[in-house]
Amino acid sequence: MRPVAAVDVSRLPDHAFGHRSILWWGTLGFIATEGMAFAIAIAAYLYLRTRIPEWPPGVPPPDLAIGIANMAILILSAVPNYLTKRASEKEDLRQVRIWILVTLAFAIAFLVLRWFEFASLNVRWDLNAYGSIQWTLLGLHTVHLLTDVGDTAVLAVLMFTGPITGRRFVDVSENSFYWYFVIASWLPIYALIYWGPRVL
Amino acid sequence: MSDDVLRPMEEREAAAKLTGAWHEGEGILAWLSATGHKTTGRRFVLTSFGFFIAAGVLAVLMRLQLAVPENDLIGPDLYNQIFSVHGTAMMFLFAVPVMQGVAIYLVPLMVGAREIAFPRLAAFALWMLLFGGLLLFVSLLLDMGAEAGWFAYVPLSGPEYSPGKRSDVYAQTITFSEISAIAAAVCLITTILKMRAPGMSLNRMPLFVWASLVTAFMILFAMPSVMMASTFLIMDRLIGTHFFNPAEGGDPLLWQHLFWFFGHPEVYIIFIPALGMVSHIVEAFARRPVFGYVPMVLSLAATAFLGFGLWVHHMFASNVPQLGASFFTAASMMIAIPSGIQIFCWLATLWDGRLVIRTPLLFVFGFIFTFVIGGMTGVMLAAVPLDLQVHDTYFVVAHFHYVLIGGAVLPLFGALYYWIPKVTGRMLDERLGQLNFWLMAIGVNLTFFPMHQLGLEGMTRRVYTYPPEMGWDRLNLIATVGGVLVALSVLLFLFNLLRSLSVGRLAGPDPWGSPGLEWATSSPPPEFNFALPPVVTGRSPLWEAGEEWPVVTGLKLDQREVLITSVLDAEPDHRTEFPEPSIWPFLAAIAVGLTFIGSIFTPWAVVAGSVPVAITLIGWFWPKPGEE
Amino acid sequence: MRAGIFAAFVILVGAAVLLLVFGPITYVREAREFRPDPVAATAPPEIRMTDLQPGLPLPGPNPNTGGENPSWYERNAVALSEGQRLFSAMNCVGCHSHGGGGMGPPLMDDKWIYGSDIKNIYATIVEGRPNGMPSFRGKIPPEQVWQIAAYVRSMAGLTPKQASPSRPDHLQAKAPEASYPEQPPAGGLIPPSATAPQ
Amino acid sequence: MSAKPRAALAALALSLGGCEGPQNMLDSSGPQADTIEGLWWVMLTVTSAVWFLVVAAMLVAIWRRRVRAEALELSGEPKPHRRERSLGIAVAASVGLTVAILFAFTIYSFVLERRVFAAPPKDALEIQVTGHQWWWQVRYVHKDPSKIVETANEIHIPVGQKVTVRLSSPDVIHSFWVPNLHGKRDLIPGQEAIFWIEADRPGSYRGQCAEFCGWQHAHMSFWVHAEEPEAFQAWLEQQRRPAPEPPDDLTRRGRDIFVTGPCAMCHAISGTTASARFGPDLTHLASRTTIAAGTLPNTRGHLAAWIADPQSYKPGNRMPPTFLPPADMQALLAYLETLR
Repeated sequence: MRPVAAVDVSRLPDHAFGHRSILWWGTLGFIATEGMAFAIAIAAYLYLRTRIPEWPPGVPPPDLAIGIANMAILILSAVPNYLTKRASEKEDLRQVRIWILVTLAFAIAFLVLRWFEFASLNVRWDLNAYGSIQWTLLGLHTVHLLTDVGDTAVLAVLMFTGPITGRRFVDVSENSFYWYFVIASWLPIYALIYWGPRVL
Repeated sequence: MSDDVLRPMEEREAAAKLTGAWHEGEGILAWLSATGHKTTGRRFVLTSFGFFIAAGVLAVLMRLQLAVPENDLIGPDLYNQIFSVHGTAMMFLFAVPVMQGVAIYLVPLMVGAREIAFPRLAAFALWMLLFGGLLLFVSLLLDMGAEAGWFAYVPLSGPEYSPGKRSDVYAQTITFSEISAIAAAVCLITTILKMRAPGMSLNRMPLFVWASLVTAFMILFAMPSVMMASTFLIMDRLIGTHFFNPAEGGDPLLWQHLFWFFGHPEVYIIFIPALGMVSHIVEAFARRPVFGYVPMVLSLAATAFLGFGLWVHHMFASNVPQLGASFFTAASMMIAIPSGIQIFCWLATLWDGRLVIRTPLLFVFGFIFTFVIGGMTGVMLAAVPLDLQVHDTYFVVAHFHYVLIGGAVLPLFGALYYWIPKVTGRMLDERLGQLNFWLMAIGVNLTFFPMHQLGLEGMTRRVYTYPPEMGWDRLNLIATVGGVLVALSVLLFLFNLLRSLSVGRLAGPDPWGSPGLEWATSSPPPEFNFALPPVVTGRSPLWEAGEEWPVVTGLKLDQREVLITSVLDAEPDHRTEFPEPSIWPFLAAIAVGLTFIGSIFTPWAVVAGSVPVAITLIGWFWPKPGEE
Repeated sequence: MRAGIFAAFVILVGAAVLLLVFGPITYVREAREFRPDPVAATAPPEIRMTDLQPGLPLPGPNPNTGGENPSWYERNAVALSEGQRLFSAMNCVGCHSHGGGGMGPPLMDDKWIYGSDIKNIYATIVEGRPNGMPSFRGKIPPEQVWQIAAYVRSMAGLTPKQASPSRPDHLQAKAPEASYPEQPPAGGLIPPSATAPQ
Repeated sequence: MSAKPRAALAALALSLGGCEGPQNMLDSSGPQADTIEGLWWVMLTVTSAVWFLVVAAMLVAIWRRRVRAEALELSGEPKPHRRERSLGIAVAASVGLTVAILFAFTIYSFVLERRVFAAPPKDALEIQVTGHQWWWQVRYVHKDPSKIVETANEIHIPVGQKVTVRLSSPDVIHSFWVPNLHGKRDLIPGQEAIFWIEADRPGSYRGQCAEFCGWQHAHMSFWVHAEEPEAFQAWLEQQRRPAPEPPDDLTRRGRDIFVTGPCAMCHAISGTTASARFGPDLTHLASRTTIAAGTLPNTRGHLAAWIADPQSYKPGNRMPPTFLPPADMQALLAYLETLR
């Protein structure tokens, strides 16, 4: 068998965005598995709900104010996140620098309010199973939040220090993709934590 | 086309340049930093094989204890630790990772790629596996081995009935191994979907690659369940949550649902890659492509889907509603259909092939012989009434060892005999291999066949001894003899392997005349896999190749550049540069590992550990200085 | 290959070091001693308020079992867990509740009327005390009294945290104010159960 | 190729031997176990036939198609696809047969399931069984509290009557299983499981905990004695009586040792001040055939050994050793033997 040059790839680009990039697929893989973890936690919540006649059992439901405020912040953060993603895909460094900082500011504000959200649950994790699952749901989302805030912060630093390459823009774009997941996963969890005790 | 023919000179020059770009280096630091998929895959298999041997020693100890009634060789406390660690290690530290290790090694070769996607993540997965396994086994030596079974039902594994740290060790071992499995699964999925050789559309993918893809997806969706369960467990034990405390609104059955929602797919996660291996062995030694490629692939996918709908059949004896039980009976019966389809397709392949009987094919014969017994008893267990009799007896022990050893370990050994020449460049001894096969096949059947009868006669599982008047002693003694034979066969394999490393016949690139791309490169393959990455035009490239062997050109040779292709048809899409070897995955694994181990003792470890974890992860992703 | 052998060697040495370093702690914490030392169990040791000893010194404590070395019970997770179980089974709960006190004094705090040493608690259980504490001499075997005494100490946080029991599988005894925190708990994710076992 | 089938045949031959015994699902003694045993034999026959066919097809293929050659010599040879169509038909037919068999099994299983798990009759005799680490508390429910019978590790049932069993556990999960009568049912903390059993012939059937429950899971068995209804009623009446007054000085001394010593901290004997519920009720201890949840026969010698050193028979069980002077031990044993 003689090797024959059949496909010449030298003219192909050296990075690509969205589902063409392997980073997107890797991110999607983790989103799938973490989304499954959220789904399992939600299923556990609903299961425990069936085991306890009164919900919430003997404690007031969570206070709504901080939760709603924080929800608003998180949903609003989708805007700078979108702009960051768009700028990164245009490889517009100036725009990326601006919007990634704005997104980061939103994320940090959310994280700060998150601390008070734990207090507004009105229950401790070691009081009963209701308290346990409330804290776990909130904690689980917070862990994802923390990792993505860390990731965003590192990328923001890199956007200022360089080195700036096409692949770095792919990183920013995929980080924004993950932030959408953080937002989307919060919606059902928010509903369960704050409205579950009132409605279910 | 004639001017596109590459001269041998070009290939050699390319190889020389690629070696410079892909070499992993020497020395301890380079050794710890290595991220190449062949290094990682080899270490994955060796690590999990080490745990296999350790867990196998525990199995022999159990068989010795049970050889005679009222034996006082091992007391109940140690016995409980032994069987728990045996099960935990075999499932989490051997069966899943060994299959993933083989996939990490072979899949990039089979799809004609230079490297696995996210090689550093794969290396991280390896270290997590190693540290998790060491945690379990060192803990056993420290008298804190898992003690509530690999299934760790609460409340027995909970804070009140499992004092000390034994069940925390179990929970964190799971966390280690799950993170490892998920990380490896992400690498494999991305490699398979985005890094196939040009022309290898999905319908030309080798069956082992399909099996690995299906398995990796199952891992992504099954493992979170047990991770949540073990997190609930360790929180119950450590910070006093009430997930499983019925007095405060929790429920022990929640654990069972979460555990088996993972635990049943787990069986298929172990078994599906083995089916892929069988297809390759059958194809090579029957000298024809596997009959029914499309039904085979669909069967793998169907098994994966159905695998998620069976979990309650482990819980028929608990308080599940009857209608639910009936649904799960139907699903459990149905899953036998895709397995049946594959068995029939292999039989058809054998029926029409020209059988060159070598050790790997013998293991496939052994697989069909034993696995079908396990499948048949599996069908019996799907029937609720019968399940209620034999559930949690030695009948079930027999069943799942037939499925797991027959369905996964025998094919695995066949695969090792088949692919080790590719890895080491040397052949294993054929005569020792055949002896190995017979010892193992006879040993396995001698060990586990009598257990069916023991179960029918009322011997329950997880007992450390049994009274002499029950009449279970004779069959137990037979099983023990069989267990010793299996142990001997594994020793024989190790001897064969070590022997071949020095005196084994040189294998050459394609010792079996196989069709796959992994045989199109030297044995062992160079660090960059292919000097000239192949282009694929069919399902059996080496069998279909004519005079010309189409290859990819235009990838940079002085960088770690790989080709990314499209998901469905594997059309070239873009090139990307892969990262250098790095010490950071190792350091990150140490940081994460210390955090997890610390969290067994204090929840503050999570807070304290987040700092080194963050540092190592930033180090991992920080661009190298020279990058522009 | 050579590096692999080296790695295996490092792992073995590491495991050996871990065994040597942590073995002495874990072997005591995790041990399941099913048969108490017959000597210790038949003859409960004399309750002593001092280590001073006329004449020959007492025989040294056996580090591997309880009996003559009561601190063993405080470091053994199983003994503490058994103590927790017996505390309910022997109806200590009837007067002391789950440590919070009731008809009898609370046991979770740091006030000790008759001394906090495990030997004092042993004596309290065996001898009884004025104002209601009955004597359990001859009713609860010494082994189990030691276990209960160790558990009583664990309720006040006087035993090693790693060996002390966590929450049991029944209704929780808790201070009502714990149910409605106004602030996030100061200890972050640490519940009181981890710092001051109930 | 001959060694493996021979080993399997030998094992099969062995397996045909053991269809009898007090704890054997193939020695069914009740309608439910009978039904399940029937299902077993049907499934065994069909699945064995399938297995033989598969292995036979494999062996024939090996015998017909094997070639003596180095694999490498054949590499790259054109692959004949001449019989794809007939192979396809054969595979499709096999799959069709498989589907048919599985469908039949599923339906059959549904039907039997309904029969075996029909709700128990409302007026059936009701027994509460509570699993403890590692013994079984048995209570015969009655509207009149004075007629409630409490015993341990031994269940008497009348032949030919459905008996409702209510299962619960205060500690960990256990599983109630008497293979000669019925399949198993888990005892789950925080829940109550209800099912029924029936024996259709008198006999003694052994049951055992079937869910791993800790150190002495292996020694957590019990006996079900199925008796003719009259014998059962007589037994029940006997069990309803409080313990007899000790007839002589020795047994009176034994009783005093029991109620003032450590025994009474855990055990109850109705008619005395001993009323603890932590261990098995001993009111009619002497009427039982075994002690320690089926671990030892109920003889004076074993009882003495068990009281003095229970941890060497069931390491980890909840009973502490009791050290009594020999004379006290004799008195205690004499008393316990009066508890008929």
